[in-house]
Amino acid sequence: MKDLIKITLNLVIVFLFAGAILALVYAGTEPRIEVIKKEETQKALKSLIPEASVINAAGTYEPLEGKKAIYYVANDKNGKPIGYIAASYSKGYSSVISMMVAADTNMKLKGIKILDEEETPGLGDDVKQKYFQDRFKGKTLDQLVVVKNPDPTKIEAITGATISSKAATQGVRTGLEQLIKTYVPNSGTTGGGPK
Amino acid sequence: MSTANDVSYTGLIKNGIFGENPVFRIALSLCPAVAVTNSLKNGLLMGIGVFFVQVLANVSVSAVRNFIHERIRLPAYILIIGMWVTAINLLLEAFAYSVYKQIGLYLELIVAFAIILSRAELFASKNKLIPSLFDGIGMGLGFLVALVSISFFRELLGSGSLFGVSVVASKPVLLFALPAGGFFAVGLLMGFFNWIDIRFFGGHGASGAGH
Amino acid sequence: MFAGGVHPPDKKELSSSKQVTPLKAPARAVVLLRQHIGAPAKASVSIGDEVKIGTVIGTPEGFVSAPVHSPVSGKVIAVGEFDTAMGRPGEAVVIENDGKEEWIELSETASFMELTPEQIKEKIKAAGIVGMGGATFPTAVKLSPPKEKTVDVVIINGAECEPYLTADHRLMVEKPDEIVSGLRLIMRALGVKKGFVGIEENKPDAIEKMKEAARPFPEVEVISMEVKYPQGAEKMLIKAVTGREVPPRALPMDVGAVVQNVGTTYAVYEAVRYGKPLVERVVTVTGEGIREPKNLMVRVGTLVTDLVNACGGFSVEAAKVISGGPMMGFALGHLNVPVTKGTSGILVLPEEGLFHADDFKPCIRCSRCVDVCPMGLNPGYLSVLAEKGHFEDAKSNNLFDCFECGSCAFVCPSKRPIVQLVRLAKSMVKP
Amino acid sequence: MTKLLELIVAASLVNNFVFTRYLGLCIFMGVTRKMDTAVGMSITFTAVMVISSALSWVAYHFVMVPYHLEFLKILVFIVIVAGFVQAADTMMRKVAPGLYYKLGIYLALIVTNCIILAVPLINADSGYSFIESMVFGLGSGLGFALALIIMASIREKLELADVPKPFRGLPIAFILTGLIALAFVGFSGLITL
Amino acid sequence: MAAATDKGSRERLLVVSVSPHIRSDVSVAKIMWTVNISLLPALVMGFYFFGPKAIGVVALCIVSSVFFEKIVGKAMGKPGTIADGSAFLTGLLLGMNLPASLWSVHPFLLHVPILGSLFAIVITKLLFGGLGYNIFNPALMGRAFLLVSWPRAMTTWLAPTAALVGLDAKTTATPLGVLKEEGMGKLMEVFGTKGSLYMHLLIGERAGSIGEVSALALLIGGLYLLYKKYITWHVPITFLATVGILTWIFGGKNAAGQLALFAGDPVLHILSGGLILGAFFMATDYVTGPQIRAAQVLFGIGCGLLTTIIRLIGGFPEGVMFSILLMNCFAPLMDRMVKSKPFGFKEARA
Repeated sequence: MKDLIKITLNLVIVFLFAGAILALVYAGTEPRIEVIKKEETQKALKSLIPEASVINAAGTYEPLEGKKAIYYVANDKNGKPIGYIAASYSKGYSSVISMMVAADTNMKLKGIKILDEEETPGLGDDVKQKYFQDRFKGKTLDQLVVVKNPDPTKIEAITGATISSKAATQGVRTGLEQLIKTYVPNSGTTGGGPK
Repeated sequence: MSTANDVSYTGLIKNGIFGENPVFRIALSLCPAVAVTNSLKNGLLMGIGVFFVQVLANVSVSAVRNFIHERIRLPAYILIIGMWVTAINLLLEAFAYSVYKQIGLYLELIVAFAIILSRAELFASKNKLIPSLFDGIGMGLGFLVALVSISFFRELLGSGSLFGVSVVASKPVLLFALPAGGFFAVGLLMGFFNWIDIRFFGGHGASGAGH
Repeated sequence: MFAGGVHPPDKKELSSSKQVTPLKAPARAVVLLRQHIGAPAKASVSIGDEVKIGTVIGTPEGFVSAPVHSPVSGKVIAVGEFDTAMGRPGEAVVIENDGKEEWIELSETASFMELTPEQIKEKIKAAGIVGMGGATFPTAVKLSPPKEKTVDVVIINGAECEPYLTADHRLMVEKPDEIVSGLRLIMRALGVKKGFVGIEENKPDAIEKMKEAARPFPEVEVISMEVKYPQGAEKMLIKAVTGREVPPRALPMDVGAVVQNVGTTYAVYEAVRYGKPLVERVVTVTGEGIREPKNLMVRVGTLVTDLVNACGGFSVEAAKVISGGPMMGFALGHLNVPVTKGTSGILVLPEEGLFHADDFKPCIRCSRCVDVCPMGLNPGYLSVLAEKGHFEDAKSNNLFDCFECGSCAFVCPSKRPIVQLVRLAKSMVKP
Repeated sequence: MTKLLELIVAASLVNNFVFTRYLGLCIFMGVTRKMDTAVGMSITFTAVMVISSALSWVAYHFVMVPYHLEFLKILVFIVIVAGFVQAADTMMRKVAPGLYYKLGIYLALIVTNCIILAVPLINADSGYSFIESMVFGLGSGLGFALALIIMASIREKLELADVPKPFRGLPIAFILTGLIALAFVGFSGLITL
Repeated sequence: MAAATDKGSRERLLVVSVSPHIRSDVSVAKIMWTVNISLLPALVMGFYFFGPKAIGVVALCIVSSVFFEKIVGKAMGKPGTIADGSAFLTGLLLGMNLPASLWSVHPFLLHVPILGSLFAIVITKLLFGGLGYNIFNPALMGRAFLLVSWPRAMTTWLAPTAALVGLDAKTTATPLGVLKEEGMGKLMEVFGTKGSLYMHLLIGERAGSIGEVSALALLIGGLYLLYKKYITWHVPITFLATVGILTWIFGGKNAAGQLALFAGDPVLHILSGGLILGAFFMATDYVTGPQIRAAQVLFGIGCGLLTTIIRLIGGFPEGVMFSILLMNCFAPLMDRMVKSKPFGFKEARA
């Protein structure tokens, strides 16, 4: 009985001691973690539309079943929208590719940024490379078609990684379609185009 | 292993790095050796994380060793280790977010590393504060050295770079940057150390035993 | 038909057409006291004793044993250790031949077919008959199964599946009636109504002669069998003739069968009818290394060197002399070893084409040995286990079902000494 | 239903814990020297994984999320696993001593195993539902069992091989695991979750 | 093993050894060289279609394999294993499993075949104890290693030119690659009719690894090995049949791209990729497959199943290599589970 009390007391003290230290650390780091997470996102957004002065979340949608994503509006100093950004996801070859898609007010792509992927090293993970992301610049929704040979009006696939290229492009399409749906009036018919 | 009142502090550290190197010699906590060593940066930070957890765990276990009841020894130690792991996790998340994102899961799993609990149980619970501190430093450094040497090898061969800076123009052997490559790197390095041990020191290849 | 088996070149043409000729009795006979499985016989003569042909010189010790008789008439000059074909020395009685060729008194039984089973067995036992195919199990013991086992068929083993050997073949061609009578005596001794003679198809003349001799006796049937080694192994023969499979570690009598060798059957006939003890047998002397291959009727105790000389000596430098067949026989270290009741052949192989077993390679798991093993084992795996010292594992992989027929080693592309490794393993663990 | 099936295949083959997530290696290297221990470990492990997934899910979604205590998940999960293993140990000893005699020794090893902790952590991060969590635990357990059994059978065969001396034991086991992992690359791209 | 007798008292020196005293004339070297020879027709067709580059790649593999076997084998105290032809065979098979495009100076890729040989011979084979002890097929492991390490170079296929000179060649996709990424329609577009497609696959005028393109030449070699009894039907036939049946059932798609049962093209799947090469020459590898025939049937079915899964729903257009390697993992387990049945075993149970 005496043992039991001692054991309980022991554990309680260890718990309290551990809890106290953790609470301290948590209190010290938590705000910073929040800030850092926000900064990460802001940094990514800013890199897509550097001339914007404010980029604000405008709503959420589901690019993939069960995956929520946010879309943003970028405003200039005067509060006039100069572009839109949508976070998007797509199923790649071996992972879910997460990305951000930026478009100007005419719904021409300003650029994309692949944030996360675990595609085949040396092949599919080239979607992260600048040369591939640059292929999206200035494209419209109709031009988001993956082809195998160089073509300035289409998206040229990464050599040997057609699946990942197509997946990334699909993610971009989803994001862009969402932006069009939200920000272009009477856009019900423009969503077509080959998949 | 064991009580080491008569062993010098430098001896304890040496023991951790060479004699009972946690990865190459006593073969505990192998998962991170494979999992996070594809780049020097990851390997180094993981090593540092383990180093701190090991030192802090050793010190705190040693500090409370006379207070904890025999029957709840292990749960209490696990709690202590879990606490330090959580703390280190939070700190890394706050100050090295990009690395945390890459090796987060493995950082969290430090709590289940056999090496830390086994040092706490075998050494710190029986020794005074200062020797425990040095044992922790030794073991932590041993782990750090192992992770850094493996990740050096892997990043150089797999990505042709060191700390992310290109050293060779292309990727020499991409395999080493991949999961499977970690197994080869560890296996080949272990075999190489055994060979040195057998060839030059007349040993028997200690990691042959395994755990 | 059993699964597996191999087809080594049979080389029987060297001696298969050679009539059995008697070899002159040796000037000095070395008679081993252990010519059978079981306890060795005990010498019942001492130096200086006069003996005749057929005099008992060794008396059986225990149930599984057999007496040994003098093959010559003359004087005992030594009792002691002598080299044997197996390599180890064994106790022997050495008799100097006086050349008189005097037999002990023999009494012929005219109505030998009317003898009771007990009388037949008694005569067989007294004659010292053992299995002459090589296993040398005392025949009288084999004919006395325990009461709970019912034996319903007797099979005479005329397969002679070992390459080169033709002793049984010639005996069947030359003494078919005697063999059939011997079979009928064995059936009578066991109270069995059905007898078979199993002969491989490559001996058509023997099949024909035996069929002719068996025609008057409906209870005797001659069966021709596919040619493949080891067709003459007891279990394989029983399967081929009756379709019954002897379970692992069981005896033929567990499936109601008794198997006897052709030579044994002939000896049984001679013993029961004429009271003749077993003092001589047919030995095939053959191989590419002998000048003139022959089938000889040889007295037990004759030295191999005499046999070789009787066949014109070596034609080329001999590299290997084997007692028995090439698949299961024993390589002799030298020629001064005596013929025993179990010596079916002396095989002389020249250096050319001879395989030296010292440079074998690791098992490449090609499964050839698995395919040929008549016992359905995995000999290659057994050999690897034995090589690495995992004897208990070998045992649990049915090590003791192996009867060392050598089919696996014959086909092994890595030339592994599988039989040798199996023997090693067998010696390291208890069955 | 398809989703659950995919989850099992993904957890056991495509993202096999040992061959593509490199977890549980100490146990993996330790218990695969003999087939019997590998089988015993597989059974124990799979059972513990499924049940601790369920328990952790309940704790995570009914206690930690509502009170914003997610940062304590490491501590809570390890306490849950350790507590459950201790309880299982005691119960097995009383209820099924035969089974305890066979599998009990593996229970002790489980607490300090990273896989057993990784499953609830991954469940929490991926936001799986209760059923999905259990299925993920099951798939992970099956995958680990598969890895253990394959490895044990190969290592038994390796016992008979002429491995060069410096590589005997762990080094060759690591290289072997690497080779198996290379073969498991074949499963990549089969299912993307 | 051979022991001389004591010479003193005897005039002759006879060899004493354990039975049997005669051996068949099959040897490891004979088997290996026969397999090497039976690969010749396919190799010649590969050279014919891909020209000097193909010769260079295969030669590089063979020379480096033999070299590593010799050098590293010597360092490990296992000399004298060159003559048995197994290292040569590993090099040859590896070379035949590589694209001819690896013979390239800009970008420099000549080290790729050499490193493949190093991985195959040293890591996969010698570290495990050498011939007879390796767990995985060395040539295939070498190729898997190259595929993950140089994914792009390993999937750059030369178009068959049937020109024996000239070093520049166009690159194109393999038939299975086209099928996977663009579907049956595109394949028909390229080859015209089914008959023409099959003809190209049989003769070998298609993109692919050097040694895998000519199904006909490979079949000739495979049937020769069957005839010589160096391989048995158990693995290759079940392997081919499983792929054929499964692709026939599950390989078809209707116009809307939906799965249509029993509408696949088994002939296409059997003739294309490395299936015939793998089924006859690599899945039949003695060392890395199970020993008992019944287990070999399971092994063949397993290979076929995995190949089909990878081809139809996996990430790679071709699954033969991975399926064989995966089944290699299972071979020791199969050896354990499926034991040979001793003579008379049935009765023993009863």
